[in-house]
Amino acid sequence: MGELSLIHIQIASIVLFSIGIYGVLSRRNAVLILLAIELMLNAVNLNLIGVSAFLDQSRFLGHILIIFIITIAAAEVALALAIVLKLYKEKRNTDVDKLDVLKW
Amino acid sequence: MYELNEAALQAPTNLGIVWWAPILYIVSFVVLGLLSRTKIKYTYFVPIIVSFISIGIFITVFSTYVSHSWERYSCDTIGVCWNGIDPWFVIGDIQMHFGAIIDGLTVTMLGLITIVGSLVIIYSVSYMHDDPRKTWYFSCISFFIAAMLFLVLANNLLLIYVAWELVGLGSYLLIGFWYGKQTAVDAAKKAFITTRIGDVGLMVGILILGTSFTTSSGAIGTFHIPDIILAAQQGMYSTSELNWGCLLIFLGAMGKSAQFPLHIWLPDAMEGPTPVSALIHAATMVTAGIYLTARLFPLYEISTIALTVVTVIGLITAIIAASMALVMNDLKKILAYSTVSHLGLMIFGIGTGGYAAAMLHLVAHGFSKALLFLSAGNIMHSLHEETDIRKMGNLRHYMPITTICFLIGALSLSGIPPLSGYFSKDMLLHGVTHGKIDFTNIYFLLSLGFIFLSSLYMTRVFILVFWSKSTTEYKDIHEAPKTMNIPIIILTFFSIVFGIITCLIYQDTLLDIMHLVTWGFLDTPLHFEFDLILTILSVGFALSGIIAGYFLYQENYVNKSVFNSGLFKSLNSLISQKYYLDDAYNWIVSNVVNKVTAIVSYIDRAFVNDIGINSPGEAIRATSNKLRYIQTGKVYNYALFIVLSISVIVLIWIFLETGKIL
Amino acid sequence: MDSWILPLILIVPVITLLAILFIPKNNDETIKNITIFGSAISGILSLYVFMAFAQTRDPNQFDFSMVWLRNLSIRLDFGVDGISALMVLLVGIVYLTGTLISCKITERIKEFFILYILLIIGVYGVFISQDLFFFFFFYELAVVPMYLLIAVWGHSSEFETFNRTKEYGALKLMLVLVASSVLIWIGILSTFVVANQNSFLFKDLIDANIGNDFQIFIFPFFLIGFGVLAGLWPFHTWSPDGHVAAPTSVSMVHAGILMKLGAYGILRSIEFLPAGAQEWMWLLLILGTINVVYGALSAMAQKDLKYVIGYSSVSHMGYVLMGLATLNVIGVAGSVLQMFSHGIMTALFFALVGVIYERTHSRDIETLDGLIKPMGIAGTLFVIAGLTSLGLPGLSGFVAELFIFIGVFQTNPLMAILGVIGAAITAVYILRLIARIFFGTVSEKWANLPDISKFELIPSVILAFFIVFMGVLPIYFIDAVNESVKELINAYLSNFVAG
Amino acid sequence: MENITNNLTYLIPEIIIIALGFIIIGIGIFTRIRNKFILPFASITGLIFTAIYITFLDIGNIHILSTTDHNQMKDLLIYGGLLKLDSFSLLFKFIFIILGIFVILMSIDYVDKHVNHEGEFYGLIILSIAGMMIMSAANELLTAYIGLELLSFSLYILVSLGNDPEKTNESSIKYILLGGFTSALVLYGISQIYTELVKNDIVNPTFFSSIGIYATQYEAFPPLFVFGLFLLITGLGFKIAAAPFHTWAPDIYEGAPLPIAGYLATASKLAGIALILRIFSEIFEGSHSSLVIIVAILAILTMSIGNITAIAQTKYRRLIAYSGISHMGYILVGLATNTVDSYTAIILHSIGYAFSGLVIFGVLICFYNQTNKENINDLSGLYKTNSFLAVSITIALLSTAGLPFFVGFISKFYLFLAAVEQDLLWLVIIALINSLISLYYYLMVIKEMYVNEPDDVLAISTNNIEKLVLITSLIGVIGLGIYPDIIMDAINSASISVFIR
Amino acid sequence: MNSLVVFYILSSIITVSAIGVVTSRHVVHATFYLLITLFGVAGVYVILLSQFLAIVQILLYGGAIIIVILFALMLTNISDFNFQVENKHWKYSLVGSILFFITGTIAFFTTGGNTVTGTLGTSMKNIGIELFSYWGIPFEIVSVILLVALIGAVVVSNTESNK
Repeated sequence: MGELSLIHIQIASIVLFSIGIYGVLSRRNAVLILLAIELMLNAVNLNLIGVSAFLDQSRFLGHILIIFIITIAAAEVALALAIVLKLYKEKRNTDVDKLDVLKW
Repeated sequence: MYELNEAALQAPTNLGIVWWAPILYIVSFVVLGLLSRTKIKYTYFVPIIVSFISIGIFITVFSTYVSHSWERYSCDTIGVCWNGIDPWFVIGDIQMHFGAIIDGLTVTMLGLITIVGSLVIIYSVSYMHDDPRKTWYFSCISFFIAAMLFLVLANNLLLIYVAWELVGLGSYLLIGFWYGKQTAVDAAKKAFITTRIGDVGLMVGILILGTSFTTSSGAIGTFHIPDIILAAQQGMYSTSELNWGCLLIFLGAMGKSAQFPLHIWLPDAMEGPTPVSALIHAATMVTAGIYLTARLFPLYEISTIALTVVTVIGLITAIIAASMALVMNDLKKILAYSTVSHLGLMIFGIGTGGYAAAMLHLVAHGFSKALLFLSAGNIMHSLHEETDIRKMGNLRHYMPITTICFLIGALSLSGIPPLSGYFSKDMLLHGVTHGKIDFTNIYFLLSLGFIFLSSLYMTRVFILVFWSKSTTEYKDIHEAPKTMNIPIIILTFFSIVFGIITCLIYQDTLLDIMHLVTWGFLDTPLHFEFDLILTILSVGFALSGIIAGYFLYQENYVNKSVFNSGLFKSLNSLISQKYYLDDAYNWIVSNVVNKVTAIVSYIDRAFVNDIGINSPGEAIRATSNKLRYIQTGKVYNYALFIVLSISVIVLIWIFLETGKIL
Repeated sequence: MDSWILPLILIVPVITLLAILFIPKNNDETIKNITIFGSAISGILSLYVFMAFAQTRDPNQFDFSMVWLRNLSIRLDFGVDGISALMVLLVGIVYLTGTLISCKITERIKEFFILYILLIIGVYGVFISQDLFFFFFFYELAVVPMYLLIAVWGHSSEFETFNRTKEYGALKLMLVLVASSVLIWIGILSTFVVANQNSFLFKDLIDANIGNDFQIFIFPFFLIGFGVLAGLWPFHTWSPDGHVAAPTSVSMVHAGILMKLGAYGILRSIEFLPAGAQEWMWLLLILGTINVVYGALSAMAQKDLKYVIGYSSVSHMGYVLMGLATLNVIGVAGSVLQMFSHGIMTALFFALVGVIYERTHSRDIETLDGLIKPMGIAGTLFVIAGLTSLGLPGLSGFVAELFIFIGVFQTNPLMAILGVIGAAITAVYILRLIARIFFGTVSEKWANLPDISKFELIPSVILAFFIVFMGVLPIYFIDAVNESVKELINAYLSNFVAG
Repeated sequence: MENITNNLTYLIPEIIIIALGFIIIGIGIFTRIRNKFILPFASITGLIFTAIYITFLDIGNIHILSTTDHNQMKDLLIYGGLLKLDSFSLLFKFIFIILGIFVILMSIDYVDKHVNHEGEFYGLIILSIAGMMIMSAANELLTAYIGLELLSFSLYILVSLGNDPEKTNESSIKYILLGGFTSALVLYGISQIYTELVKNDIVNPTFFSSIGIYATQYEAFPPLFVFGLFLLITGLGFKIAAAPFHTWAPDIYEGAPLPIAGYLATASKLAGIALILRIFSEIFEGSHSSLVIIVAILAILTMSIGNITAIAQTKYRRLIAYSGISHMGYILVGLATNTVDSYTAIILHSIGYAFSGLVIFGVLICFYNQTNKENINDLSGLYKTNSFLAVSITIALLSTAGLPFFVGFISKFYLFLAAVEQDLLWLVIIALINSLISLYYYLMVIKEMYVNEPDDVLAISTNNIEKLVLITSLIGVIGLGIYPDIIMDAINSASISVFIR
Repeated sequence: MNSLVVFYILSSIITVSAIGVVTSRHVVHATFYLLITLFGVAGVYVILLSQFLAIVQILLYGGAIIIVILFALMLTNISDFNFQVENKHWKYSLVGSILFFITGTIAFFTTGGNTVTGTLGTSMKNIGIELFSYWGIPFEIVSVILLVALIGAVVVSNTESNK
């Protein structure tokens, strides 16, 4: 059984990212799409921490990036949820499938 | 190479006045044209004065010319080429001058045009007296004569073409003068278009002759007639060039001179005022083709094929037209067909080389036919534009002068000595026979037949109009006024004495004028030689025609039913249907030309426009209507779109970078 | 030293345009007067340019040059030689006459004149600019206003056989012309790159001695691109529809000048792409001949008076193209003269068609007849125009066509013969037309129409004057053109002497 | 190891703007002002002040109109190179502020009618300007990303301030979801690039310049870098609405408040372009033919989809959205060319495009404020109802169609000439055909306005502010078309400073 | 015990719970699955010797974000979210995500240099210094962003759109 190496982390992150993408693509509930986006961001963080830990031990830039990303993710979630709630207040549901007035 | 001949340049300078004749006519055209919408009377004095001046000019030129003995018999120089005026234009290598050739040919034509022109103008004064637009009429006449004078003066093929077209325009305006009459309009259109078809040939012929060799000065070709003739005689044209050039130019001549099969416009052209018919369709315009052929005769001499074609066409025209003249019932149409057939005879004469005779006949015929037309004008004037000869008859009691003049004209055309027609016709026969008569010569026989026919139909006309019992009642019929008779009498005088003067009294002077235009090396008769047998033959045929006509139409010796049976019937119908030529042309126009144009415009709409231009636009719009639906409006579809395109493009890119995916 | 005459030629219309722009909408009279005044000044300027050139024949006397865009070293460079001087004169004449003719327009005359003058600025610019970029700039500028001019002020034509709305005509004209200019874009861009002179000036491009292979590759782009504007077959169908839909004065400018831009463009591109020209001129010759015959035949089949004229101008532009294709002095000079002659002639045609339509509100040949009785002057002028178009000597058309025939005959006799036949066909349909609508018995419907009015008579007479003047004294025009064409052709030939 | 406070002076414009933004928001929230003019004019005065400050800003021979010979062309890296001050960034900051001013001016009436958060509206516009300024000055991926997020966040909120509940909700949801999704992708891409760079022991692995260094090291990019790079391109393409990432644009334009749609179409696209120019000028270090091909593919997709789809549109907002997409295609053509000339052309073209976009949206806003109509055929007879609007939008449309007398012609000419100089003739031909297609639908709009009759002849009025905005930007469109040389100094120095460095 | 084993365990947890997030019918379930995923990721941080980030992850994500989400869900009537019919487009989504996965994996495997071992974390102090000195400007801007988001949340949530 070998050592833990970067490729493992990368694989884990791409798996997580793809699952997140699947969520974004397949979910119809706006909130759940947000969750899926959070998954993707986590995949990004996973990748970054891996790289930072294995390769960039001098400047550990990955850590910095992760912190920024988490912050922005939080802000984004807050804003998005506000918008979703507004939507909910007016339409009593958050099904993006019903949002197709604007098309063609 | 060759140089432009020197004799051309050392011309007597006072010949310059010759230009004043056309220029004055132009002036008269412009003045009357500007006045044409005003109510001024007596505008016709302008052209009358101009015409007198031009006759004076003719006489001056004539005497100057005759007094220059140094050109007599000089077969190497080509008359007097007079380049007076600045070049009309110079472009590239082409120079075009207002230059004139003044030689026997020109002088002859000048005489004919000025004299007949002035007579016709005088005649028209009273003939058109009641017409409100007579100022415009005289304006057109002046324009026509001016153009005609330019045509005969020109020393340059392009200038000839210019004048040629302008002459056509003049005839167009004059034929269509009564534009209210649909028939007149159509006739004018027909005349212009038919001659225009000939002009295609003329233009191309000119191009061929003008551009197919390089002069010593490096210029590509020349349009200067003497140079062209010299070039031809020095063999600078290939045979095919020369043949094509001559033939195509002759096509133009056929159009103008109403040669078969382009003769159809001439009879219709009788819709114009009768003086116009006399001027244009007897004396001047229709002779333009003959003039041109004569002018370029040296070329035809060299190109034997062209000469043969000319001969044959002339003969066919002569015979066919004569036969048609025999069965027509419209006075002017008969005269028209007789004109056509005589033009054919002239062409035939040129073809057989005896074109001095042809020119002689041209003049003689010009006088006589103008005479006949004007007399016909008298008749119509007094019969209120009635032209059907079956409705006439017995006019000799009412209009004696006209009768006599008409008789003389008819006899002259039938070739009865000592009228001028006789001399010219005998000279033509000389040309055909070359002095020795053999009855195996088909040309000779046919020309004798022609003589018979022409005297026959002339007799028919004369008898039916003047002699036989009149079937209708005439009201207030009277002899024409003096102003109309005087020109006729003058013309009668000319057609009596012209032959005698030229061929007997002054023939050394005058026929040598004709002579001067022959640089020909054929042994064609240039003098009128009295040949007993020939005279007996021609006069005999003419007289037999007259006698036959007398018995046929006056005594009704043979009853008409013969003509309505068997061979005669079909022949009769064939001829009286003008050999179905008009029908054929109409068929072509309606079934070929119109169809073709319809097809072309259909192609233009359906294929070039709708398929070629519209369909791409339609295709793009259709694509757009499909493509807009990728915008489904669903978020997850957009995301899917993004993800898929990312994966695909990234894979492509990886492949581009590394050359492999895995 | 710069001469300000040519910039002035552009500035005067601009000033006129601005003046109109700031006049309130409602007082049409002032607008009309100002426009007429401005166009008169432009006309005089153009006449001056042409005559001054005809006196001295010095191609550099009017040069003007200034930097416009440093990065691409684009210069605003003006100058005229004999050819463009003649074209400038043409523009001046048609501009003035068109303005006079359009004085009868009642609705939105202000906007009409603004767009019309914009169009005029464009065509002036094309003819005086010595710089490929500005040549193209003004070329496109001339195309822009056409759409509105036609779509707003035009007439739709409903016939039983086919319907063409003015919007369709305008749209097709605009799109086809811009499509053709796509080809010119390509040509200009790649020529500039290959010439590598870092300059768009014609003379620099000529000095560049562009490689033969490239010339042969790129010349068709210019040929077709400009040819479309010249009504080259089979890209001509925009032109009759456009002519028919357009209002009178726009048809005059359009057929009279705009189609000339194309031929002029081809002429200019011959200068710097001699090898390409030599390689491809056979194509132009054949297409031009097709234009002549095909256009004449289609004109013969038309029922709409304006369509007849439209197709006849397609046919006549065919002569221009044939003349260009000869690449010898006489042919090219002939085609330049034909540009001028046809411009004047067709302007007169459209002016008179406008007059007739004005009176009768019908362009159907079948319904019009005997019009010369009520409208004598208009009829006479129309007959003059018709005779010009069938190439009657003594009128402007003849000399041009004669030269073209001579020129073409030296290069390809067959095409020359077809061209002559085309002239004969022209005679047929023109005479048919005249006989049909002017002669014969007048139906009482038209019996008492008013004859041509002052604002229509003056321009028509001006045009007719130039027709007759050029027909009777062609030498005045020929001398002006002859030398420039000679220089052009000698420059062209020298390319092959050199190698 | 430096301190934030030193060389803070270089950030004065940004600081002013951010402060201004919050002040405006504060005023809007805490005071109930009923006069519709106070807030916008307050913001505009602030912005104008900043603009003037930037114009006369001269840091060590760096200012907007610095000379074009790039020997003395300097740029200034501050904060360890996170931000870069050069004439490029200055020029773009200036442009952003100007656009912001115009948009604010245009939206006064709209806000008065349809929006009940004036303070937030104007304040967020100003804050988004700050974000764009940071984007144009950023010299490093993270900073650029942050600036981009600031811009996006403001826009998310602005978009959701529309008046039509149905459309506004939908568009704001779509925008924020897709935006978040894309930003996740971008971050993933950044992380991959970071991976690759640190693998090669490049210091400052997120700097643009380090990307350049990396690019020079490789003849062929390693797949992972390609992966990351394209994810980055995805984000940028999403910002400028380049196909295949354009799908959001028409919907959002239709749902967003009209001035914000205009803002999206002009300013935020220009910000994206600025960032793209910065990054691509580095990536193109060394010869990368495949990169050219990829960009060309994107360009072709963008142009064709934009133009062809636009033909079938019936709502003018969507039409303008698609035409904007197609214009991004032309800009990508210039990007594939990648020479100084092409960069100059891109900047010129985007400025011209922004000006004509301002005109178009200005007119549409006037129209919409008074009619509440959204279809193209509602514009029918606009010439009769208000000729000034009709003429203005006509000029703008013709300029975007690339017809002469207007800036669109010369900029397009320049763009394509630069492309042909790099043997991209085939690409240029496609672009030309596209611009031909585009002419078709512009003409359709023009036809509606001039030829057809108005449905109801109520005259549409324009107040002086709108006139001012329209005329000023028309002067921009026409003036630059007649004599573009006047701004060539600025553009040249900008393009040189970004391209040659 | 080998960190690889731990990683395998953690990553399996992450994967399973992530799948749970994207598939579970019930919103609240999905939220809790997300929480599990976050903890898994935090675990990975830990074995990569960056405990600080793990803490941040748990606090911010596990604390803030999840709470916000749940709070939002509580504001709404959950029942509106639950009966969501199964989406018909999951196949396409699967294709899309798998394609992306393949692309990424190809990128990872065909690019060398990713088998390095031996990790080294860093201390909270260094991070702090870096963050507040070098990355100060972005940090400030992020604060602006947060403020904007806050304002935006307020504005959006108390807007009744049409005036």
